[in-house]
Amino acid sequence: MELANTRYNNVLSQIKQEKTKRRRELLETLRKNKWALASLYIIIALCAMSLVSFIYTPYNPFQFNLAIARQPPSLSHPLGTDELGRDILSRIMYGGRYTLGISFISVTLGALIGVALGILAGYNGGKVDTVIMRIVDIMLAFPTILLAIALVAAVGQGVKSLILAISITTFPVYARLVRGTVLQIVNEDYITAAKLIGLSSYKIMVKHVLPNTMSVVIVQMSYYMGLSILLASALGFLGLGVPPPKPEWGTMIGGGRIYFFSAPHIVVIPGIFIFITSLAFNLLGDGLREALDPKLRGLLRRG
Amino acid sequence: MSLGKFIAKRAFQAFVTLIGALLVVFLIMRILPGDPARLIAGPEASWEDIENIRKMLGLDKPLYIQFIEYVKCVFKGDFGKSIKYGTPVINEILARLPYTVLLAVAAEAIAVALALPLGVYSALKPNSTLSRFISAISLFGASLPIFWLALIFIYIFSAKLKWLPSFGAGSWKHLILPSFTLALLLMGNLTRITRSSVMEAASMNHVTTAVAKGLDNGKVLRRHVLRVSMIPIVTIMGLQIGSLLGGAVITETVFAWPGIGSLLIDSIFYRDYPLAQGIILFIVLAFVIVNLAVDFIYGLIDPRVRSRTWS
Amino acid sequence: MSIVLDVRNLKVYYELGNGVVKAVDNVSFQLYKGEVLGIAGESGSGKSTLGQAIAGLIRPPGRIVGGQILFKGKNLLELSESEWRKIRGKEISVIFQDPNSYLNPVYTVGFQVAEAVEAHNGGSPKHYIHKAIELLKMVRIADAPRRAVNYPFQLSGGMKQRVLTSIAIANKPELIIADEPTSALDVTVQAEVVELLLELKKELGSSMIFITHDLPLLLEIADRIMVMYAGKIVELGSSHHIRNNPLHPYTRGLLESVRYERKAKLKSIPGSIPSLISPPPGCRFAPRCPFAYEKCRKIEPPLKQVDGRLVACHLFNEGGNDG
Amino acid sequence: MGSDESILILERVKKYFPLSLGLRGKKLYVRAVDDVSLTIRKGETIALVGESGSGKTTLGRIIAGLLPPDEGRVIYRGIDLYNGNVLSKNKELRFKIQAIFQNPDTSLNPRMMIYDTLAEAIRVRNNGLTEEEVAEKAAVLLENVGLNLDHLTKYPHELSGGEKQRVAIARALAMNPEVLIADEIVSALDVSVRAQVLNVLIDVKDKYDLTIVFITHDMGLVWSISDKIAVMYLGRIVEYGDTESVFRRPLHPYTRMLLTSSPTASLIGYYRNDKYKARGEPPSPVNPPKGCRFNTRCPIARDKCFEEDPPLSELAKNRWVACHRALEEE
Repeated sequence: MELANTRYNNVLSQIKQEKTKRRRELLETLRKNKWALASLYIIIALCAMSLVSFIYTPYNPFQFNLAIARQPPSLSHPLGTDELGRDILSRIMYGGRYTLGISFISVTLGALIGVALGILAGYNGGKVDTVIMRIVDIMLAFPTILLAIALVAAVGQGVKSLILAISITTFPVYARLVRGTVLQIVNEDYITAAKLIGLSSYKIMVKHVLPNTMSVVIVQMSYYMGLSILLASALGFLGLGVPPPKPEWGTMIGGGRIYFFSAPHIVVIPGIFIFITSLAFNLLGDGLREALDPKLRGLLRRG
Repeated sequence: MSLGKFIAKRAFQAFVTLIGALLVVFLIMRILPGDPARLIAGPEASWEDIENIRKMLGLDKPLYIQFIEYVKCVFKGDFGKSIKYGTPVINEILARLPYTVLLAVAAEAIAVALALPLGVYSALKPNSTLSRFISAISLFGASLPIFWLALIFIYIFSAKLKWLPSFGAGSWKHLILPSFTLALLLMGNLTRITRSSVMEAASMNHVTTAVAKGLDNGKVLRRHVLRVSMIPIVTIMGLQIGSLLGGAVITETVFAWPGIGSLLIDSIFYRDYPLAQGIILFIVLAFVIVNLAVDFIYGLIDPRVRSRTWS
Repeated sequence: MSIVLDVRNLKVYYELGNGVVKAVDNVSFQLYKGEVLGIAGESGSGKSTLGQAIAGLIRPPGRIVGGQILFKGKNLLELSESEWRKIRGKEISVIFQDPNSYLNPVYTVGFQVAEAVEAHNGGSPKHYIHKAIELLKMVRIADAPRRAVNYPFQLSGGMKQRVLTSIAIANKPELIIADEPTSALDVTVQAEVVELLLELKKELGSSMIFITHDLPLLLEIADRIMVMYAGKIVELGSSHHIRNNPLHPYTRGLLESVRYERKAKLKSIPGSIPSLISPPPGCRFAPRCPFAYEKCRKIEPPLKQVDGRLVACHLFNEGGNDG
Repeated sequence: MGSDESILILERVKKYFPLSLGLRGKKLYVRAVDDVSLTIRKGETIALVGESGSGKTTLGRIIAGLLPPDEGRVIYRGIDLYNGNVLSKNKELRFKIQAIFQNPDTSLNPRMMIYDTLAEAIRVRNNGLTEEEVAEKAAVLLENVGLNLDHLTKYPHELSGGEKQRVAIARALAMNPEVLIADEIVSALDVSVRAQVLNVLIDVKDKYDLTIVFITHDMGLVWSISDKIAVMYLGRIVEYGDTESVFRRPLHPYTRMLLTSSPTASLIGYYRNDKYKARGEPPSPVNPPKGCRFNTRCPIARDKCFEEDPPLSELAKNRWVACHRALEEE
């Protein structure tokens, strides 16, 4: 018995080793995609920049000084100053917490609601499915930006309503996507096998259905990070997002807009940051899709 | 199932969606933490002012009665009166509609004219340099903040080169910047969808049958690849037109294009609550109708759709 | 008997991200006029790739990297694309496996049959709708004029297979390649379709290559059978020889695993089909072969004439009969 | 071999799937299983044979406790499986009936290591095992299906089709079942691999004392593995009996047609009659013909066959056939 136990102990440690190895392989695949990797580094850098702003910015991002207003980039102000003479670099750093933070929270929130609804609808089918999908269809009947505008207009401006608006406009997409995936999964034999061994519906959803939808969700989340950043900054630009003087990037463009012809850098610089961030998430999404999509990976096993 | 029946069924579903959308708009306006009366009255208004506005809008009645009243009004074509202009909301919308339609049609036409050939090309020659360039462009299109892009265009083409007017409407020249900006945004998605659906269709087995018949490449492409790949493309086009008819809010605002989108933003800033609500409803209506039209086109393209059983 | 098709040292490779799949590797055989040559093999044997290569249907990442396909003395691999097009569907045609996916869902079956006529006669498919109905009648579709305006999804599997068949025979081809034409059908439906195919072949005076994994079916219908394993021919001989005296250990194993015996353990071939990216050295069947010895694992056995058929196996000597 | 102890009894089981059509179209039904009664005895292997649309797979799912019938009862050792929620309340009962399916590519969760798939089943079956005990059981299960410890650390996409099907068998065995339903478990596999899986099935049948319901369309497999055969056509059982006697002298014209047109059956060489060469295709199960359902394809159908639906009756000892003319014309 003693001997048998050691034998199976070995098996168990092998299983653990194998699992860590697999996880590393997945990272390797991602790492091989140089664009995705570069995007990941850019995203990390942007996040780090936003975090640093909590303890340090070169200047006070709210301190205005009309004497030095609208100065182009220089040694003392590397990204120049804005219409009120505030240091743009400091404002970009400080504003990252809004642009990135709002997108991140609302994308996560939207994904949580959407995934839960999608799994409920797809797994249960029948009336639950009909009701949920009807709601989703109705929500999808609103153009994204419009629904967000309507919500912000109704609730009033601010960070919270922005998060609410973005998550409400995005959850139906997750719900529909996940439901589609779940409908495929529930017809697979391993779900039937799980029923046969007597697992409860809840356990089947959590252990067998959910993990198999995750790759789709993660890829979608990455794309939606890109989209949310555009959405949040567009609302900011229209004056419906994070209200000034808070330096959300879109709000910064909206504020500097009238001085655009004389001092284009006030508009151009925040725009570049928005563009790069959004682009990075889109590229990361592409990379994740390649690394996670079993179809693309399956191709390697042909013949 | 006949095409007529199929459309009837879809129309019914669209109707249900529309009622649901009405409810959503209604709830957004009444239930969410913001108080429309307070918003309309502005921050300095007294409690009495607010109460008066509330009565004027019928907000003192129970919620379900409000909803029924509201649905009734909508079906009579009465979206209420604009606070700012004092005219019926529907008149304001109709006055702006031609501009929005013009911009939507122009932008979508440009986008389709560019995106379809590019998408088809990069689907058929996925490894060519041009294809890589095309996917880079469509990725950029998906990542660019459009309001920013619009400003850059104004800077280059109006301020510096002085080729085109920067805002307003009037001549065909006014249309160029807004429609191209919008088209660039639409193109990204359209190219990508075209590429992937053409690629999928080209790898289908029936294409092999067509080639094996000895059919020439042009016919194989037209009949057996493109026609089959149309459904997702038409879907995206429909979604795009549907949402453009609601006014390209951002583009219209930046270029001061007098369409429905900029009207919406105005109405929100003036707290012209009946106008805003009316516009939103109108937009949803347009969206639903366009989607219905898309379903109709599906039925024409694909015989299976006509006979599919819908639950 | 005259030779219709002469395949010499044909190599078809698939270039995938993780290596080159040698799907058909140095395959040579001849097809005689009027015969039914059965090609038997399991998944990964290269049998379908071979069929596609002969019909000029190899698409990237697949590539014909060497050899010759002589059709009536002319090397097909030297033809230009437009020359090829004149042969495809006219002199060589293919019947595919899955009737559901090989028909275009958005056109009527009549149109799709007419298109096959149009491809080699010009004009528009509309001109050939009567011809199409005639062809549908030839494959014994009842009520052909009405069926012609049906879409594929409105027909049963067997009926769709008949439509595919009528497309293939539209221009009276000299060579019909049937690639698993009945594998998606039920046996009772299959029997009738196979019978139809053989009759049509006779009527048109064509030759036929019948590709399938179903060796018992080939034993009933083929004149000669070519057994493929991992991209290679392992045995090629008359149906009679293969049925009663298979020589190659793989052929034997294959036959034994379908020759079911009452309540006895089935005879199985151990192991599984090798990777075609890095096939085992020597004989590709050696790792699963109960008779394999030193030489089999090192030297690839050539095809040689043994006992009235061709076999690629070291166990046998040229011309001998010591199996 | 089967004993006399009946373990599963199907009583007049029906399952209709609704087809929704149009806005106000008449409700139509696919009559997947239409009035089937059957007794399965302890320890026997019974083959359910039929072609697509025969209802064999639906019947298999009903027997497996996965799909409640619209009418009729499924009784396992005196318990009606679909009476109330017995299957979810009585876990022991749930464990007793297990099933394996056709497609090896979907039979295992692609995100779970083989060890985890087996461990999940083992833990559900046996409460409070230590990790080592679970590993030991998993290893024993794999050995019983002819795989080894190396397979424990693999993921499904690294296994061949045959190996995946064997893991699926092992997972079912982890529940220590009494009845195993095998639905076309080798039809997606290459011929040379089929035998490996079937041999495993034969092995574990003895080792675990199983009763097997073997669903297939391949008459050759029926011959090699089953004690009893039930031939299905359009939702009905048309012939039932000992496999040997059915193969030597099939009574229903459809069985005769199956044996005549099946190449594997003709290799066995017991029965072949060109009079029963295949013709036509099965009609839609939505709208089965009036009278005997086989009358559209039957070479020996006469007037009565177009009017009266023949009942399944015992025409010879232990030979049940649903045909008016089975004994009149061979």
